[in-house]
This record gives sequence, structure tokens and C-alpha cells, in this order.
Amino acid sequence: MSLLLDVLSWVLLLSGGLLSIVSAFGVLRLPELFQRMHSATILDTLGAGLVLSGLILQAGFTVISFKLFLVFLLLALTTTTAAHALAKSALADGIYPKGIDPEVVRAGLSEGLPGRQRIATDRARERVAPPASPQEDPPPQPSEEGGPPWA
Amino acid sequence: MGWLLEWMSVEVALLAALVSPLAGAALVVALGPNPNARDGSSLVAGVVTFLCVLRIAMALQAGEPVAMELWEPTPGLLFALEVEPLGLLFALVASLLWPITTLYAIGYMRAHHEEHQTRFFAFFAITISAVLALAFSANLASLFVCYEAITLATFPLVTHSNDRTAWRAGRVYLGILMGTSVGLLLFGVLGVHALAGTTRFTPGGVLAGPLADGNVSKATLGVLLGLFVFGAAKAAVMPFHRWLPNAMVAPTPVSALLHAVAVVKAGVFTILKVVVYIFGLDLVRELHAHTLLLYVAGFTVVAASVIAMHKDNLKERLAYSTIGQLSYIVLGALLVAPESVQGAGLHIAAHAAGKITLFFGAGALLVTAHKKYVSELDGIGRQMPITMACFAIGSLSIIGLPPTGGMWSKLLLIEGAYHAGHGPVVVALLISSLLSVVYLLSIPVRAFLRPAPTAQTGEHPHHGPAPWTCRIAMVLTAGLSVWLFLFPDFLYDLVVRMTEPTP
Amino acid sequence: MGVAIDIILLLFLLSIAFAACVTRNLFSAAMLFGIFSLISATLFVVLDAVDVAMTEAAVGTGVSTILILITLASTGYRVSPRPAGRQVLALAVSVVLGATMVYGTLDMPSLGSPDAPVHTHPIAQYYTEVSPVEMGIPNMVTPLLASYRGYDTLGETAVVFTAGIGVLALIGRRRRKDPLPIVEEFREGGANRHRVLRVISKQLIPPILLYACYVQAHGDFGPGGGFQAGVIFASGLMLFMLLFGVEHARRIIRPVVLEKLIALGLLIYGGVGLVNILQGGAFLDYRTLAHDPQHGLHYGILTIELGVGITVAAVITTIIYSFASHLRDHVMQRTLRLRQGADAAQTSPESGA
Amino acid sequence: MIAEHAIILVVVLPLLVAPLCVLLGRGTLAWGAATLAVWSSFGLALHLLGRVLEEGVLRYQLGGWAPPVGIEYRLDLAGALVMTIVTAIGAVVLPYSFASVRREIDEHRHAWFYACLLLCFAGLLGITVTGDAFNLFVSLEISSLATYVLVSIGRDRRALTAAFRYLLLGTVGATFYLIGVGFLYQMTGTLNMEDMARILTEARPDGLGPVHSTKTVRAALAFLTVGTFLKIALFPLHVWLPNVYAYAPSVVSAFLSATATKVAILVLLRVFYTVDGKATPFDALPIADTMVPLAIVGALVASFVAIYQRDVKRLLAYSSIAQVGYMAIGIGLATQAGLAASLLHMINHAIMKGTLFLAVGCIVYRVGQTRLEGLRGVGREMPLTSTALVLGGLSLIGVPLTAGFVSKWALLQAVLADSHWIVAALILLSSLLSILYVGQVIHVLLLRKRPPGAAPIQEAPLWMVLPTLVLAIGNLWFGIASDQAAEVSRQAAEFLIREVAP
Repeated sequence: MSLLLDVLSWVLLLSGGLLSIVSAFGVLRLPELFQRMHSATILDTLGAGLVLSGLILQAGFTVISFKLFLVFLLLALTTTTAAHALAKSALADGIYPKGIDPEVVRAGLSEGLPGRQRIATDRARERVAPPASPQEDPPPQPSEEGGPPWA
Repeated sequence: MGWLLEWMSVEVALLAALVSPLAGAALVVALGPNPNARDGSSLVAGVVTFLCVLRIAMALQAGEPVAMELWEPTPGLLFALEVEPLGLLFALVASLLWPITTLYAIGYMRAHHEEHQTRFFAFFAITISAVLALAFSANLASLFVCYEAITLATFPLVTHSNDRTAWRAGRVYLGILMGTSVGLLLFGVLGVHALAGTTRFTPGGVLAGPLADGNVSKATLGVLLGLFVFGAAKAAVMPFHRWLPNAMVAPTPVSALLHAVAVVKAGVFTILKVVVYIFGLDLVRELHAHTLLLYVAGFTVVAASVIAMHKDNLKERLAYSTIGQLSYIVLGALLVAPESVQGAGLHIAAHAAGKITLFFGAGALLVTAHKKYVSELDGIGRQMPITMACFAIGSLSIIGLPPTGGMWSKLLLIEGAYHAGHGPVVVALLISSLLSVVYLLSIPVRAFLRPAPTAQTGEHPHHGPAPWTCRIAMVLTAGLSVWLFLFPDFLYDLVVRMTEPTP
Repeated sequence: MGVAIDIILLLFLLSIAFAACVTRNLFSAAMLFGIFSLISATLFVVLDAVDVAMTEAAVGTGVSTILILITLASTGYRVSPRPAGRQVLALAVSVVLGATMVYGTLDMPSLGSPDAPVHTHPIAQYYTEVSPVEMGIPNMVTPLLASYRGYDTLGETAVVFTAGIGVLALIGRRRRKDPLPIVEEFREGGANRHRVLRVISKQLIPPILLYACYVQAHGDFGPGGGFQAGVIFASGLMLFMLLFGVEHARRIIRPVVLEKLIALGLLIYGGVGLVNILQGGAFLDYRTLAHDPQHGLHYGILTIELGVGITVAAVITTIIYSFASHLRDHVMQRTLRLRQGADAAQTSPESGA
Repeated sequence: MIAEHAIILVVVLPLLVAPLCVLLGRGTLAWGAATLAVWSSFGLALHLLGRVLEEGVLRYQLGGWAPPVGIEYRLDLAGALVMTIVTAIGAVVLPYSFASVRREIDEHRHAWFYACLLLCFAGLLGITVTGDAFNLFVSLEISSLATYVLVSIGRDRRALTAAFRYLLLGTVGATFYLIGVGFLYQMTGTLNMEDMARILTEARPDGLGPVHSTKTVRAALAFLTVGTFLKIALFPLHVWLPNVYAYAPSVVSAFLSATATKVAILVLLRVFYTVDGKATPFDALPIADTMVPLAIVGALVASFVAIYQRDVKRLLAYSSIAQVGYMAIGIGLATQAGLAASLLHMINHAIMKGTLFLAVGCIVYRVGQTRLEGLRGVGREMPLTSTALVLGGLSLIGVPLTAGFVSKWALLQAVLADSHWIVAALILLSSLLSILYVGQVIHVLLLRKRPPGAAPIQEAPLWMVLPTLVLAIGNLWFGIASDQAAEVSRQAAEFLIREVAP
């Protein structure tokens, strides 16, 4: 039994480690943001999950396992949320996944957003296709570089 | 005078001589609202001070050592007093002339309707206290402190009239005197302390030892001597003489006592003390630098006389005359012959009596006849005979003719120069005397012998004689000049003792 | 193995520092600083200084990164290159500095050497052997920090206090009688548009605060204590502020209360010392607090840790509030200004901002 | 009980009244509390000075732990001297601050201001009294941090950049100090200064000569020295100082100029004599050879620059750099006379710079600015203030019968005793320059006429003028009756030097 658990846990640990290495390569090698994020989030959730499960098996039914489980829970919650936020701000900044028509994304984004966000997307649109004549743009650009969300 | 001996001990007298002018100043401030009481107290303080100095003089005659240590803020900066003949001579002159000048000032200031008379008399008294402390200083360090105190205390007097010229003069005054004293004199004082380990005035000097030990070269000592001669800019050796003509904007009593007697003499006194008691006559004689400095002083003598001839403003003419006469004393010190040093000491007294008379005369002319310029004085002697007579006596004293004390001192100086083998200096002294005949004696001659201007050019309005206090003061100082001619023995004894090694 | 980890971490630190120097984008630099702190914290853990690591992680990675970002938001992210002459001077100074430090390490005992003076000095022995018996506290760091060198800790608390007061004095808002008109979009804060973020993060705040209380109380037995607890507590509040906006956060804990808490914490600490004097002991001699000296020590340490915790938490929260409010006013005024300009230029208010 | 604990109460009282000020919240109440605290510190400091003179070094074990396990407070004469300076200046400045702060600082910041003033005060005192190298750093941080706030709390926007620059350089200085202490800790295993000094002279465990000859200790000393040089604003590390003193509120300028650099110099003395004393740092490192030339060049350059300043406070700030140079010369001589002269000049400079900045503060109160051309003739209408200004200025020049003269005299003597003729000449040259810049201020204030149509000016309020005059009279008092101060500084120097002698 213990041998079986041991083998299982090592399999989990090794596969988690392997996955981590692969996704690290992915982050380095993949061409654009969303693909890199894809690679990184796999590391965050699946990679970490595998390693943690392996460790839980190693620890057995103890308080340590419980703590490890909590860590897993925390990771699962925070990394996904962080990835979500990252992707969303990338879109808001006018960076779109390759091969997807920007207009579709924009249309989806603009709907139901409060005014300020809409302004930001409008600006992003302008940046993709700059207006014909440079207007007398006010020097300090509000919220262009992603004004602080908490303000 | 025996009561004076019994009445106070010499230590008390020494302190009282310094404190009573300060007390006088305090009284003056306290009694400010009542002019008569105020001026009276100033006068009384002057008399008391003189009596104290007299008491000290009697003690010194009797051979009592008069010395006192006050306090030592940092090691090497010892405030101490010690009376020796030269200092006593200086103190006697200053303290005797102070009450006389006060008497004169009372008349002058009131006649001139000066403002801030309380301030004037208070700072006057403070200056006198500092001068006496300087005269009695036992070492160079405390002498330096007093020297600076004099500069600061006279500053409000120079700027008394509080107008633009006065302040400009004040700036020059403070700039030159402070600059040279901090930059040169202080360095010299510290140098002496570093070389000799002490700054105490010692008969025979303190620097011969380090030279013999090989701690210091003659060239360095020469530089040191130069630091003192130029650093004591109160002696007005060219090129640091400009403050003195500028200071003439002060009220005449200030010019009379301070810028003819007390302050300027503090400068030459410093040089004399340094030459006699720090370097020692024998050492100075060996330094090559002293010849060089001698020529600077000699040049000052002649140049100042020449400039004085061209000045129409009476007080400025007197100021340049003072510059010349001060350099006589510096010359006397640097000639390092015993006679010349004695002559220099004596000249402090003789020039004081003569020059103060001249300034009194100039002041009297100003307040009574409102004349500032020599060219306006034709025939004025008939209206102000006493003033102009005293002026004539003062002139004789400065020139060095009998029957005045100036004759003795100048004789000694020339004798010393001759003995020391400095022919050019003798010539310079003679030329300067001749020039002074021209620029000084011409004034009473003009006043008495030339006719008064005619009606077209503007008759002298009838203004009468000078205020009576002024006249008394003038007669006293002119009398002093004559007295110095008749009875120079007492002062001569003092200056002789200075150059003789004490047993 | 340990050495390899050390070397790898140090290499990381070096390259991150270099990158932070080179980059022209201040946003990246800020992020790099955060990573730098995180790796430092890891390094501290490797060096068995867990208490320090905790503080470093919370302050370096969390609080200060946020502060830098807030600052950048009101200044801009780009940096213009400096004149080359100055860089040469700075480089020269750095080289001399580095050379001196390397020179200094030449005669230094090697890391962890048991012969090092740090270990052979009698006080090291005292701290490791006498102290646990004397104090009855298993975590060696806590008595050192709170009792043997408790006065230093009082000083450090005073430093934190000063920092808080300083920020208040410099950018703390006057309690205005006429507040700025609030732009409509700012009323709800930014969180409405990030529903996922908001929902998830909200769940995290109570555990964080709970954990802070645990760290505060647990200092005697494990890594932790007032500094760490205060920082963690403040991070929780900071998260709340990030999610719901500073206006909302200011309504939950009023700045005035925070200001008084800052002072209260330091007073608690110093008050313990004064009580000790009144009880007849030396300043900060907790043994006078109870009949049994060991009990006294425990009471004393707990109380002063509480004081430290209060001051640290309040100061960090105050700093973040102040910065955020400052930025908020800044952005709002700018928006208002721009909008007025746009209104004047165009009829449609929608297209201008 | 108070006598027993005086040595700690003197620091802790202001330190704890600072949060109290924040709790009280109102400016007036905070001022009252701060004044009480500072005055009681002053009383305690005088008491301590008396006891140190009688009994020698005072010790106090914090937390009841015997050093080197715990932190030790250890007050020697040099510390007591600086402590008395700091508390005395504080006691003078606080009554003054009431009116001045109301004029110069926004009302809602008053409580914070007094809290920071007390923290700075407590930090400076902590440095004077501590016997622990790390505790010194903590105190240094408290005072520095509070200083940055104090400087920038006024309404002058320029103070912000000045304070920021000071913050950068001050932090570098403090970090250098910390690195130095860290190195020393590596080599000694202790933080107690006396313990350090003892171990530094012992043989190394590996048998390679004494500990103080190691490269680590040398590097540590270099770091400590340079870090402290930054704090005392020794040329060329002085760049932070002029703007800080120029743009800070008047009270802060006066307090800092009179105390902060003095305490930093004490840190230098602690490094040179208390920590590394027995190993005589002057032999190990070329300290004298670098310090004296730097100091003298600093004195000259700063005096020269001061002449061209058009702002009174900046002018005084540059003069402070020059004066710090004088003190550094005395220390760099590494003789007892030089050290005593430095300590004496520390006292006197505190008094004169305090006077000058307070007097300028009075003028700022009425005129609202410090540019020279705006101050024409102002002195005539503020007679008491200008009296104080003139007295302080004369003292700064070093005119006899003022405090400045006595210490300059002592310094020159110490310099000449080692026959550094050129140094002495250069010091005098710098004094001459000081005549120029002080004269310039006095000239503008007193001799120039007010521009036509300028509004009439009153004398500053009594509560500002009185403290200023008290310090101004101090200039005279310490110039005429300076034997006590000189004696104390001589003894303090003797004590520090004796620590060096085995």
C-alpha cells in the first residue's frame, strides 16, 4: 500500500515538475501574450496541483496535508483570478489574441462597461488605427496606461 | 597727593581704572534723560579714572610691581594686566585727555545740536576703558582682544551722524581695521605663541630664544614683524591708512581724542610693545626685514605730509598729518636705537597733546563759525583769538619747534636715526617737518595776518568766540604741550626705563 | 545543495538588479523590485531568518510595490536618460563602494563558520543556551527582539511612527470642508468592472486578517510578532482598498482613528517601560510586571508586541490611504479638467475625456 | 528614582510625548506638551552633566540586562556636553516656535510638527547617550527621518526637493554606518561599543595579529567614517545642507543648524575614540591626511560661496559648512588640544548659529521672506532682533569678547602647536571671508534704506524675541566667561584621548 502510494506520489511529483519545465519553455518561446499566459496558467494550476497532490500523498493523513491542501486552494483561487485580470487588462490595453477579429472583441468589450472603461477601449481603438490628423491631444493622458482601478 | 596712596591699593586702582569708564558709561545711559547730570557723570568718571591711573603711576615710581591675572578662557588666552612704563605713559595720556575732551565735547555737542548724545558719551567711555585695558595688557593675547574691542566700540561713534557718508566711512573703517587685525595681527599673535610658547610682554623679548634654538629662521621672524606692522592698521602705515581720513566724518571730539590720541596710538603702541617686549631691540636689529619696513614707514611720513598739503578740508588735512606723525613713531620703533624708541614713546605724548589741540581748534571753528575749509579762514583769528592761538601752539608742537613738547621727541627720533646710520630716514624726517611747517603754520598765519574777506565776498558774520567749555579745553591741552616742553623729565624717565633692562 | 541554491538565488538577484537599472520603463522597474524582494525573502528563508522573510515578502513585494505603482500612476512610467557625465560619476562611486565591500569581506570569517566571532562570543552562547531557560520561549528571535534588545525595537517602532506621521504631515489631507466634486465613474471605485476579481478577493480578506492575528499572537512559538502581523494586517486592508476604492475603505476605518492608533501603539510600548520604572526596575525590565519574573517577561513581550503590531498596521494603512487618496484627487481633478476642456470643444460629452 | 533613571528619562520622555502630541491633536496642546517634555529633558541633562563631572561615566542597563547581552546607556563627558547643547537649544527654540510655527506651517499640521520635533530631539539625545553601536543607528534613523519631515513640512515648495535630496544622501550615510557596524559585528560578535573596543585589540582566533588590523575592520572604519562625513556635511559631501537649512521653517533651521551636525560629530568621535579608540584609527587609516585638507578646503570654499548668496538663510547654511570644517580640523589633528577646541567650537557654534537663525526667523515672521534685497533697512525697525543678529554675526566672525573668538583661538593654537602654519593661515583667510558675508547681511539690514512705500514693520512678538536675545547674550557670556565651557570641553577631550591610551 505504502509502496503504491509512494509510487503514485512520485509519479505526480515528477509529472508536475515536467509540466513546470514545459510551461516555462512555453513562456519563453511562445510568440504572443495570450499563448504565453496559456502556458503560464497551466503551470500555476495543474503543475502546482500535481506537485501538491504528490506532497499530500507523501505526508499522509496529517495536519501538514491539510495545510498543503489549503495552499492548493489558495493557489487555485488566486492564480486563476490573476490570470483573468491580466488577460482582461491586456484586452483593455488593445492587445488582442492572434487570429481573432479585433472588432468582435471590441464590440464584446464595449457593451455593458461603465464609462471610463469604455473610454479606455475607445482609446485603444484609436491607437490601433490612429486618427488621420494628430489632434490637440491633452498632454496628460488620463487612464491611458491603465489608470488605477482602485481610484 | 599722599591721600591717594592711602585711599586705595594699587590693585584696586588698576581695576577701578578699567571699571570706572564702564561705570561712567552705565551712568550716562541711566541718566540719559537729564543732560546736565549725564555729562557731569561722564566728567566725574573721567577724573576718577585719571586719579586711578595716577595712583598706578605713583606705585610704579615707588617700584611696586603692578600686575594681575584676571581669567583664562582657554589655555594660552590669558587675560592679565601688568603695568610697565610705556603702557603707563599711554594710559596717562589717554586718561588725562579724556576728561578734558569730555569738557570740550559737552560744549561742542550742545552747540552743534547733535542727536543721540547719550549713546555718544556711553560709547566714548567704553572705548576709553578698552584703551586703558590695552595699555595695561600683560600679554599679546589680551592686547589683541582689547584692540578689537576698541574697533567695535568706536564704530558707533564713527557712524554717529547716521547719514550715507557716515555709513560708508564706517564700512571702510570696520573693513580695514577688522580685516587687517583678524587676517594679519591675529596670525602674528598666534605665531608668537606657537614659537615662543607665551605671548607675555617680557623685557628683552621672547623670540630670541627660539631663534637661538634654531626653531625659526630670520626670514620667518621678518614676516612676523611685517604682520604686526601692517596688522596693527590703527597705526595707519600705508597702504592701510585709508580708514583714518574716512573716520573724520565722526564728531570732532571723537576725531580729537580717538583718532588723534587713543585709537591710533593703540596701533603704534602695539607696534612699540611688540618691538620692545616681544622681539627685543637686539633681535629686530638683526632682521633684514626691519629695514624694508623702515622705508615703508618713511615713505608714509613723506607721502602723508605731501597729501596733507593739498587738502583744503581742515579735518582731512589734520588726519593726513596724523598719518605722517604716527609713522614717526613706527619709524622710531623700527630704528631700534634706544634714543629713537625713547623718542617714539615720548612722541605718543607730545603728538597727543599737540594734535588734540589742533582738532579742538578745528571743531571750534566748525561749531562757531561753520568753517570746514582752510581757504575760508582768512582773518578769523580776530574773532576767535584764543582758539587760533591754541591752534598755533599745537602746530608748533607737531612741527617740533619750541616752546612745545614736540621738540624733544622729534629731537630724540632724529638723533636715533642718525646714530642708527639711517641717513635717508633723517632726511625724510626733516622734509616732513618742513612740509608740516607749510601745511600747519599757514593756518594760524592766514587767520591772524590775512585780512578778513571784504563785503562782496561775504563778511564773516559776527559769531563770537567758541563755547566756553571748548575754550577751557583748548587752553588746557595747549598748556600741556608747553608743559611737556618745560618739564619733560617725568615722561622721559618713563621711556628711558622702558629701554633699559629691568633689574 | 544549499550553496547551489544560494548561488542561484544570488544570481537571480544580481540579474534582476541589473535589469532594474537598465530598463527605461518605470513600470517594469517597479515589478522587478517586487520580484527582487520576493527572491530576497526566499533567500532569508534559506538562511533560516523566517521572521525577516515574512516582513520582506509582505512589505517588499506587497506594500512597497503598490506604493510605487500608485506614485507612478500620477507621474508617468517613462524615464528620460540622464546625462552621461553623471552616470560615469555614479558608476565610479559604485565601483569604489563595491571594491571596498569586497576588500572588507577578505578577512571575514566564512558564512556559517563555527569559529566566527559572532558564534564564539559569550553573548551568542547566552542567547542560545541561557535565554530559552530564562525566558521559557522556544522562538529564540522573539526574546532577543523584544527583551534583550527591546529598546532597539522601541526605537524601530518610533521610526515606523515617524514615517507614518511624516506621510501624514506631507501628503495627508486636510479635512476639507468642501470636498472635491466626485466624478460619477469614481463613486463606486473600479471594482464593478472586475466582478471576478472582486468576488474572489473578497473571500481572501478574512483569512488574511485572521492569519495576521495568528502571527501576532504566535510570536513566542514560531516566526512572527508585531512587525509581521502589522504588515500582514495592513496588506489585508490594502487588498480591500484596491477592490472597493479608497473612499469606501476610508469609511470602514477612518483616517483619524488610524492616526490615533499610530500614536497608541508607540505609547503602549513606551508605557510598559514606564510602568517597569514605577515598579522599581529598569526601563523595559518586564520581570517586574509579575511576581514570577518569567510570567512578567511573557506579559511584557505580549504587550509590546501588541503595541508594535498596532503601530505598524496603522502606519502602513495610513501610508497607503494617503497615497491612494492623493492619487485619487489627482486623477479626478485631471479628469474634471479634461472633461471641461472637452465640453468646451465638443458638444458630445461622450467622446471626450 | 528620577535621579537613578534620569539617563533614560531624558530620551524617553520626549520620545513618548511625541505620540501624545498626536493623540492630543490640537496645535496648542501639543506645543504645551512638547515644551514641558523638552524643558524637563533640559533639567535632566543639566543634572546629568553635573553628575558626569563629579562621578565620571554614568551607565544604565536597559531592560535590566547586563551588557553586552542587553543594550547599555553610557554617558561620558563628551556625550553629556552634546546632550546639554541639544537640550538647551531645544529649550530655547520651543517657546520661540509657538508664534513662528503658527505663521509658517498650516494649522492642521501643528500637532504632527511638534511630534516630529520631539522625535528628532529624542533621536539626537539617544545618540549622545548610547553605548551600543546598533542602538546609535536606531537613534540616528529616528532623528534623520523626523528631520526630513520637519524640513519639508512648511509651505515652501522648494523644501520638498531639498528634503528629498537630504533623504537620499542621509540614507546613504546611515546605510554606510550600518554596513560598518555590520562588518564590525562580524569581526567582534558584539554590538556594545566598549566590548567592541576590547575585542578589536585582542588577537584573532586564527592567530594572525590583532583583530583591528584585519581588512574587514579597516573597511568597516572607512564606511563608518564616510557615512558620518555625510551626516556632518563635510566638504565635498555637504551638497544636501544649504537648501535644507535655507528652505526649512525657521524653527527647524535654527534647531537643526545648532544641533544636528554637532551630534553627527559626536558619532564621529564615538567611531574614532570609543569604538576604535584603542586601535587608534588615525594610524590605521589616512584619516588626518584626508580630513584636515577636506575640512580646510570646505571652510574656504563654503565661506567663499556664502559671500555670493542672495538669501540670508542660504548664506548662513554655507557658513555652517565652513564652521563644520573648523570642527573637523580640530578632530583631524588628533591631539587633545585640537579635540578640545572642536568640542568648544561645537558649543559656541550651536549658540551663534542658533542666534542667527532665530533672528532671521523673527525677520521672516514680519517680512515673510529671506532674500537680501527684500530685507533692506528691516533691521532698523526691529532693533532687538538686529541686536541679536549683530551679536551672532560678530561671534561667527570670531571677534574678541564673543564666543566665536574663544574657540577660534583655541583651534588656531591647536593647529599651530603642531606647526601647521598654512592651515592656520587658511583658517584666518576663511575668517576674513566671514567678515565679508556677515558684513553684507548687517549692511543690508541696518545700513540700507527701506524702499520707498514699504509698509512699516514691527518688532517680532516678545516670545520670539526673548529666546533669540537669550541666545545672543549667550554669545557674549561664553565669550567673556568661557572658562567653564572650555574646562568641560578640555576634560571631555582628555577623557576621549585617555580611552585611546591603554
